[in-house]
Amino acid sequence: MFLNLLFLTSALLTVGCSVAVLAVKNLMHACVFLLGALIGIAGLYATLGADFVAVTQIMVYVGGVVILMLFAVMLTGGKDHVSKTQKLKSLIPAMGNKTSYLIGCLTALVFFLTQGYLVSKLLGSIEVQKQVDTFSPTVQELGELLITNHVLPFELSSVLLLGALVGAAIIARPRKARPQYEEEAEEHH
Amino acid sequence: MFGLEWYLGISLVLFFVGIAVILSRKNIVAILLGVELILNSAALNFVAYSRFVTQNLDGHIFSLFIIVIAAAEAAVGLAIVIRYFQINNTIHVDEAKELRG
Amino acid sequence: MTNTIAEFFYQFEGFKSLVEGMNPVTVSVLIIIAAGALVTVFMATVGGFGTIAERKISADLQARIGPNRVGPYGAFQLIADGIKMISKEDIFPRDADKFLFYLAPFICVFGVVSTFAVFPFGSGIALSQMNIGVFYLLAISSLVGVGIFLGGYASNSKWSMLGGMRGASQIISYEIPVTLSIMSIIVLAGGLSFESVLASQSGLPHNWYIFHNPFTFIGFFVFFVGGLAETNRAPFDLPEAESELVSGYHTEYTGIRFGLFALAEYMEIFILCGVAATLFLGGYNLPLGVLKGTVPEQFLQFGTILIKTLALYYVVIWVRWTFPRLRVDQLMTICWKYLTPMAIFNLVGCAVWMVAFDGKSMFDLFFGH
Amino acid sequence: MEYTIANVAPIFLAPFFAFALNCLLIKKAPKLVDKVSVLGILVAFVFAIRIAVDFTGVANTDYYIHKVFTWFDLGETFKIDMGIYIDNMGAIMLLMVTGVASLIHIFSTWYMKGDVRYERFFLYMSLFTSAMLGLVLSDNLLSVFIFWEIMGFCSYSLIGFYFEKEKAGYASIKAFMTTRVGDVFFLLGILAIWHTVGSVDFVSIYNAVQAGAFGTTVSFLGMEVGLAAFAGVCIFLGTIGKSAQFPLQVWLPDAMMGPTPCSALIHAATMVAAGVYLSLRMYPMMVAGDLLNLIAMIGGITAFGAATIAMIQTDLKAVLAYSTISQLGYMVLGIGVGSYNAAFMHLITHAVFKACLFLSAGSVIHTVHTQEMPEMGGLRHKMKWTWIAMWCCTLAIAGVPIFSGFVSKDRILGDALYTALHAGLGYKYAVPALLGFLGAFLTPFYMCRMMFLTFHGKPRDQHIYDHAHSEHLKLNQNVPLLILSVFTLGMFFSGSLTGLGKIPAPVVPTEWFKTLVDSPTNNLERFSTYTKQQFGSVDTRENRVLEKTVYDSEAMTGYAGPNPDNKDGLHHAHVEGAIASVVIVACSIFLAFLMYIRGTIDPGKFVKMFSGWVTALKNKYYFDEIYIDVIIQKGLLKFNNFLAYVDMGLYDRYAIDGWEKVSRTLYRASRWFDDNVVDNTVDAFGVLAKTGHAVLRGLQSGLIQIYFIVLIIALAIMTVWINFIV
Repeated sequence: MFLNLLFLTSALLTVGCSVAVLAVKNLMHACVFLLGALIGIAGLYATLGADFVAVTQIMVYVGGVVILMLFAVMLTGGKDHVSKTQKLKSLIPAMGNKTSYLIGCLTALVFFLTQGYLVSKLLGSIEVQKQVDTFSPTVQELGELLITNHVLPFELSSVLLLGALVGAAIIARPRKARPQYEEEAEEHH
Repeated sequence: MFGLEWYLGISLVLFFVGIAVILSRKNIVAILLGVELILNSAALNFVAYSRFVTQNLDGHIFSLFIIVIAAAEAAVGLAIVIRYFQINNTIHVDEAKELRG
Repeated sequence: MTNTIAEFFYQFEGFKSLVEGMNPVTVSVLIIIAAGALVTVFMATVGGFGTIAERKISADLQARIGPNRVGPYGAFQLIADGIKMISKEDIFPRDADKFLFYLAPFICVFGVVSTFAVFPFGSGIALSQMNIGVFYLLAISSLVGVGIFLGGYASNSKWSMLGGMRGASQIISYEIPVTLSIMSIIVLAGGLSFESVLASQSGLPHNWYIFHNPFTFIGFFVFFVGGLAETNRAPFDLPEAESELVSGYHTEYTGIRFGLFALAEYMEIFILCGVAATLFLGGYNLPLGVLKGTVPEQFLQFGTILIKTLALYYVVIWVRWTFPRLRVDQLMTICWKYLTPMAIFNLVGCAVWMVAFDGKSMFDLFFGH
Repeated sequence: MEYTIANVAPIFLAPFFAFALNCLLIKKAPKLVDKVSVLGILVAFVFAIRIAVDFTGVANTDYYIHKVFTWFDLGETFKIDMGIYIDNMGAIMLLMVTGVASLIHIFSTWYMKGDVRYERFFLYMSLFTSAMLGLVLSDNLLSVFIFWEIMGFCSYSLIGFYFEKEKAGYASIKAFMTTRVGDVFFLLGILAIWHTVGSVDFVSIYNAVQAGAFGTTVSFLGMEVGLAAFAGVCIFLGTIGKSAQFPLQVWLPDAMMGPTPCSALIHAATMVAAGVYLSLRMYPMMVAGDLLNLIAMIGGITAFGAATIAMIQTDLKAVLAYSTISQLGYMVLGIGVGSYNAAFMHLITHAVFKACLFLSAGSVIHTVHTQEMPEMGGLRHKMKWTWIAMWCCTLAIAGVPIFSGFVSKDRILGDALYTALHAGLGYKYAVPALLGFLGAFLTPFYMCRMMFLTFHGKPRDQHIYDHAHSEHLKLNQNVPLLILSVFTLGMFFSGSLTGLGKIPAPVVPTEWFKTLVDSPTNNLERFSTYTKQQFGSVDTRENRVLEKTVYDSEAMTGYAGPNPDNKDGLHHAHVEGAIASVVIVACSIFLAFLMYIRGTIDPGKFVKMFSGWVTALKNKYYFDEIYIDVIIQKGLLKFNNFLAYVDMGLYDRYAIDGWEKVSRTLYRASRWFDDNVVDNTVDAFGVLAKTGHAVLRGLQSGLIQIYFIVLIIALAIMTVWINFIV
């Protein structure tokens, strides 16, 4: 029972917040709604018995990614700029007026229905456990899997994280002065 | 009570919301938000299938890797965004076309 | 013996029949509401006493008397403060982001209060016994950073903005040494739950993890200093540095919203001290296994953990009124150049110790068989 | 005692690491260099003592250590082993080298104090000593050759140590080039042995000699030459170069340009000893090649010739240099007459007293700041300790009974006399014996002359005498001299007080030297039982009990030639030889006494009497002139010019220039090909890329969302395809 309650609240939180991310204009608010959606997904993980994944989700997204995004939004002004040369409008129908929105929505609907059909077909073709009630701690088994079957992606992801760390530090580092030759080139123009 | 199809439905909604965010927003940070949503929908799928179909923990492992990759992507992506903003004073995606063919 | 508070009550016959007669949905909702109420009341009390303790102890350290009007020795000052805060006008800055401005204090409080779901006050006195309790506590407490940042941003004030940025970056940075220090304990304990950490710390203080090996001894101080920074306490209280930023991220807040921020801070300090006591100082364990398996033992355990936590709480306040505040660059230097390498060293050292000495503590090695 | 690599290798490695460490220290911490060097050699000395005590302590057994490791391995046919080989001779040699070198190092800290290149001197000394120790430890000719060449380099550096002096520079080049002549032949000999035996380690060579592998002959320049004779001559030529024997002795006197301690090291303990040591190691080869008469001849000529030149020298160090050549001649003579262990004993005794002599000379030179004997005189009042030490050594080298020189040299002379008179070999050996005895007459004379001129009489240059400091007992000046002079007593080597074997000395067992050091030819079969073992932690020392447990002097001929059984003759020869040499020495010393102390006989009278000869002596028998004017100017230079003509006139003009014309033509052809064919092809690719780019660039809009839309449309098409069509 408690699980069902948790599922319902989490699902509502997830869907509602994710739609809000799309709907709201203010980017800062969108980030906060994303936070809500991510917490909801963590709740969904919890209902699936994925305790470690759920807490990792909160740890990484709440403690790291969302704060980074908030920072980025704040540092870049947080506004959706109006493009000076709106080329997309002429290229893609979904980007401009009401008719184009309508066409875009219809395409999306077709796509959505196709996907739904695919999912339902898939569900019919595989054997699905209807009710799985027992939960078991996953941490130890996850740890063993990470250093046995999945050790290569595990090590690769450590390399990836190191690269991301160094890369982010280098990219975002404030540079003191522009190189001499650039200034000289500007003087020529 | 709530089976696999519920989770797949939520995941599908997340996926399309993510695509819509990417398509409709002009701000690079907002596009990154959409990417996060899409990644999470995939991760949710993995865990759901792991719970209801395969009954092992491989799906959890993939979710963990998706989270790791999302974190790395966010760090580098936002660093690039901030740097780009410092140089061009905008993060409008349509303005970023210096490498246009 | 029970594991959680709900089970504790469940062993009484009347409660059991009452619960079994009700709709499961109703029971679930009631349990959630009851647990929330319990935690909120307890935490509010802790936070309130935190403020009064801070004022009394600082007064003592500065040879003053401190609050002494309300109640005996000013002990009811917290009630007066609470009433004052609730009854004050809730001012909202004109250009603020209203949605975020309202949301921020709640996120903060939510982050702190959620940690109490797993905190063990005794062998049966915990809301839940999650098998990844320590990890959960670490994860959920990082919500406080979001709350602080949003509060600072939403106020649309330069001081608040700076305070919020400082707070968020400080919390993100200091999470690393703190997490690494905790991980070294996890390595020794072999589990992510509080129970597994506490299981091997029973008995006299020589079993505590702080005395387990030299690395954990250093690790305790790394954890404690990092925790001070994470809770924005002096000497790391840059987000609310009153000499530079008026009052930091909650400059624009008034009334109960300000009160919520303050409450969150004091509760977080309490949790920090509690976690330090649990991970390093033996937690609720009673020496020599007295009264094992009885209800009085649970109350004694509750007293034990409370005494340890409050002792550390006193140290935190003592530190605040003793040390001057750091500069921002010094703050980052301490985190990245000292605490993080030390924490990594401790982690590696603990892992090596685990392999080399089969996880035995120093006392076991010297005096054991 | 267990032998592992850990307790043998430090003998070589300690000085070598001292050298390596000093290379690093010389710029950063120059004050440590001398200490590191001395420490290194002392460590080696301690290890050498350990080995020597173990080897010589048990008199009736013969140990050896033979351990190898594979240096490099190029398949079955070409595999080179390196290793160590220590037998009794090697153990004694190690003890001598490390002991003498330690004392020389200690002395150097006094002698070289304040020198401009003080640190560099110790650098070279360490490398030099380690090379010598490596040579002694080597188990094969190839590693001997390697260390041999390292020593050649070090001697070059040490002789030219004061390279500001033009003469020192020339002397170093001369020493290097002269020894190089011998080295070339040495290498040739190694190759000949390799060709025959397939291995160059000593034990294999001994086995091959015993198995008669050298019986074959090879055609060399149209002559049929015995292989053993060829290899033996080549290796002996190496000895001639290194040990300064008769045709190639010219470098050694010039080598006195180096600092005196380095002269002591080169001329006493290490380099010149290495030559003789090599000949001793290869003794069975010499016997198999029937070379002993040649060796004896060269030894005799060197011993006598050098002694004559030494008589008229006025330079203190020059006298010692010629005496070194002369004594080396005696050692070679000893090898030539089959007196194997006497030659080795003379090598050891000579190393001790010659090192002492050179160090004493260094002490004198450092005190009076001149090397010319006519400017000295009467120094015994100022340099008491040096005087005592030097007299001990002089008596030793002169062959006075009780002292060590008598023990060793007298045996060589006795054997020479025996081969000349009693061995029934005709008069082939008469000339070397005669020259040996003549040299024995001259040796005490020139040595005593040197002593009388330096220390006795009145000071001839009062100014120099007054400025010389009085000598006090100093740990790094005269204590090494006194230690060395103690070991000039014969009893340490023969075990009897007089050296004649009648009165046994305390402590030292009688005739231990003869018992332990035994000619390989005496029992060649025993080497077939020697085994190589890889380096490891196990004790690989073999304990081989000698068949003759007590030394039998009658069997000691060491000579594998015909009729070695004439025991009476041998005995008689030794007694006669001993008596003759004692008389000769007495006469010689008395003559010197009369000439230079009493002045009864005027040396000038002799100079006048033999004026032509004296001129020849002053010009060192015109060897330098012959080499430079005749061999180099007339022979090598002409040949050189001819080769230059072939190279420049013929080869350059026709082959190189002709090829240049051919390649010029080829170049023109290929340039045409390059310009027309290749370039156009490359351009065509460029045009292709340009065209393709014009088409493809349209897709690169730079608008992320368009990319994404394309992506989504593709995904939709794919989904539809999979669901409804497939």
